[in-house]
Amino acid sequence: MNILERIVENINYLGGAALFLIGLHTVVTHTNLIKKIIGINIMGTGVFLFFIAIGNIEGGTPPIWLEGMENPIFVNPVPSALILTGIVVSVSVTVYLLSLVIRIFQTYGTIDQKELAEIMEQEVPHD
Amino acid sequence: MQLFNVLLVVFLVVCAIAVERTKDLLSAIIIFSAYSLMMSLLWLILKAPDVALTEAAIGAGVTSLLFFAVISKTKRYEK
Amino acid sequence: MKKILIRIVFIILFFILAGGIFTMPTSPDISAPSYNDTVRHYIDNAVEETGATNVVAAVVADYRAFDTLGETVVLFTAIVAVGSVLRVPLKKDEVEIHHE
Amino acid sequence: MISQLPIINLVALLLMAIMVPFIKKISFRATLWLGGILLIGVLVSSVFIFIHVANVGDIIYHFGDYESFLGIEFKVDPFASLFTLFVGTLAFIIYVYSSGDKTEGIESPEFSRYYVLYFLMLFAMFGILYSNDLFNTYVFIEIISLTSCAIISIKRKKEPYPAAFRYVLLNEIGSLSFLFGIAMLYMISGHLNIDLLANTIQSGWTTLPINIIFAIVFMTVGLSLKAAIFPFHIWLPDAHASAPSTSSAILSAVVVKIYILVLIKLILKVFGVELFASLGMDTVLLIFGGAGMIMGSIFAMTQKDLKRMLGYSSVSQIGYIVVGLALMSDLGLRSAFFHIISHGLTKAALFLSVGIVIYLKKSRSVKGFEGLGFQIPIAMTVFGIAAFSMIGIPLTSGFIAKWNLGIAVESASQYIFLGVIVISSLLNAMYYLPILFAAFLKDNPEHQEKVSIEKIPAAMLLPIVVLGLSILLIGIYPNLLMQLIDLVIARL
Amino acid sequence: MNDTIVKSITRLVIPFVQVYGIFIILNGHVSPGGGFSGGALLGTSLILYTLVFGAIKAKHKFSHKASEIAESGGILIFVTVGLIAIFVGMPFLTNLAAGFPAGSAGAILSAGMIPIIMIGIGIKVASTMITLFHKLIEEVIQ
Repeated sequence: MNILERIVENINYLGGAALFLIGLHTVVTHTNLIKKIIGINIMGTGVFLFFIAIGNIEGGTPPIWLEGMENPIFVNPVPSALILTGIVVSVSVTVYLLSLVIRIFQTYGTIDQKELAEIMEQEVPHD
Repeated sequence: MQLFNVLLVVFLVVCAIAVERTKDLLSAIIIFSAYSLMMSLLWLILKAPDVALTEAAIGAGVTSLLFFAVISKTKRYEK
Repeated sequence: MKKILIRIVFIILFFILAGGIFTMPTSPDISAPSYNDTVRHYIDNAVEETGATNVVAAVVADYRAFDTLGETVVLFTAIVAVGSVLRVPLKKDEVEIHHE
Repeated sequence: MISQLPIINLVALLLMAIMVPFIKKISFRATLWLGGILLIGVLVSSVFIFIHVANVGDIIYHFGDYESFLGIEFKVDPFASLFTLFVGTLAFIIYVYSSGDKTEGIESPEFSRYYVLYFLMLFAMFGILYSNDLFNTYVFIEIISLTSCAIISIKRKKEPYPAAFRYVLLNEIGSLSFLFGIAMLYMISGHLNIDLLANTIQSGWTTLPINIIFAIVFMTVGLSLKAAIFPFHIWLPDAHASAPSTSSAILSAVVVKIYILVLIKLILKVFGVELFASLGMDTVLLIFGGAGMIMGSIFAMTQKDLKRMLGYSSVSQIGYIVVGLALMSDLGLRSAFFHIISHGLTKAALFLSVGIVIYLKKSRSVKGFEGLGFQIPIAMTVFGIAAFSMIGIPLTSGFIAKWNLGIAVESASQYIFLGVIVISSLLNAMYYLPILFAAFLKDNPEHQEKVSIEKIPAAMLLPIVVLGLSILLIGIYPNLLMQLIDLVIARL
Repeated sequence: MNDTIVKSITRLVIPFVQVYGIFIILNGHVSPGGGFSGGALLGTSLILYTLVFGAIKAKHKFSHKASEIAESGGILIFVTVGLIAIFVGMPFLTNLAAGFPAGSAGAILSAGMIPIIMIGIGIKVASTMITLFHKLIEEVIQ
């Protein structure tokens, strides 16, 4: 089979995997804390895209019964249900991380991981 | 429809890379907001309207507002 | 140098994942292994068993309602956690904002 | 009726968490008493559940009265009920301690929040052990990771914020990897129920191996990140050192173990031992565990902060558990289970007795223990017993755990790990013994002049005495616990 | 922000957004949507109000006490619905078998406990979003 066709066929899965890795790359390489949080969000959407793509069906319809439907082909409703939960969870984690960023900025005066490490090394623990 | 799907995924990947490379956090978040909106469009194409609605309201709306709120209290530029 | 190395590692990881994806059962039709009896049961019987015509809502709020309860608990946790971080005002001497 | 007990426990914990802010407005003392009574109730019902499960059979609980392939299912087997008992007991002991300890950085308006988070965390831990559904497990994992980070950052000092940030970040990467693994498994089976999934995996291994390999790798890495298995342990010392002492105790004694238990559940129930071993993952875990045993101890020796030292010591002890698990034999599993419980008791005793030292001296330095054995004899005796247990001196539970691991290693003919165990124990002795010598043998004239010792609340002393006694009890009569563990393994 | 145009347009828009959010919540079991998206929309409308009219006025409208009650209330609705099933003698969170009225499929008043749960989720999500936003923009320095 033609490789291009394969790619087009699996484009959602490939996209999901790529977004997961791009997000992970952002988290690993960037030192800015807010960038790291965005990276986590991108990772999350990558996984969600992968999940939703599993449920998709060529020529299917969204799983909602309407009047006058006869033997419709529905897409898989389970991934949608799971991802609804997943999105809300990822928002909660994001907000908690953001609140920590605010506090880190107020107490240390920086949101850069490298500078943070330097400041923390200079300060002798005083308790 | 298949072509549109491919274009959307490519757009998403480009957006994600752009977010990573932008030094200005404000622009990065605006791009991320657009990314979320495109993601919800993609989910509409994949026949998951419930998820698309939620993502449009939460991912593109609330999350970016929260990011803006935090940026207004911290720094705008990445070193 | 280090950055390029990390990037190469990620690109290799992507190719491994992509290679795996090509051998996965990804065809988007009803012969996919994930489209099994459970899904068929949901689609055929959701309206009788739960009364909801939106099957996703039936799954979210009835078949897998306990997940949704867990998710509302996550939201509650987020509020308590954010409150515990941001609620108590800082004293003046604990703050050191460096304005440039 | 008994089949409804697990869910009633969960709902009671959840309702308690929700109601704390409202009851607190009436009287905070009433909240504490109510929480304590509730925890006792949960413990008693856990005992009943365990007796029922051991004698009659597993409790299978279907939510919404749907069959297991449709809805969410709880499966309360001896494994789940024994470890809920363990979690509940330790949580109750630490709860009693926390009601007396009001110094370590948490300010009084935050107390109600602390207990909300505490009960939510218990809710999630009970749920994770009972649950027989992968996605449900993921949701509970997220609750645990949020609450466990929040009880670190609740302290009003500067240090916890960066530590908590890093902890959440790595936790979230771990959760998303776990979710990715679930996606892989869902793709080939369409089931989320663990039992049904296991059937499809065993049959699908020949036709669709790639999904299963990816799932194993992603899930193992994700859970290792959360459980601080050796190369992924970087967050642990910071997080555990900067947390309030009760939080450190619960994080180190229970939360980390929960992730290992999830990993054990995955390996034994979902993937199966043969499949996991045929990929060579057991060797990887074995190497990680052995490296963790040595490296954790070496790092611990260089620390000046006592709580950081205990954190690194946790890394090395997790190595013991991982080695026991990676042997993939009944003996190894037996030692891993025993070590989980023994280390839970020991680490809780250590962190709580160090909490008393901090309460008294407001200092966490490894130096400065001179003469403390005469100032706070009870706390330092418990510290001594727990330290002996960590080193593995006979008559303590730690000795039995290491002995069992030695037998398991020997029967699997991995003789090199016998050496690793001995070296690690010697290293442990090298950093615990100086503290004990300083506390009991050296005399500090400065301390003796200070006759008026700050009085330590009984609510703080009683828990650590109970912990110290139970370490000795298990060390002298290990069969009390071994019988239960054998039952668990026989029915797994 | 002291722009009359923005203020009057916001006043005009917010009721529509809120009505749409409530519509989505209530129609969750017959059409796309449900507690999550509807709740998020309600929360966004309140965030918009905060942005335009300032945090103090918004706090007045959605006070600390109200948010506290709404947060716990969302979960309480959920748990109560679940416990009803236990009192009937069925497992937790049983729907029609526990005696919730089925109604006629496709109508708004149907599907037993699903609309109630959706309302609970909606309240929870909306109050969470607005409370979190308020907490993040609050001045925390004394």
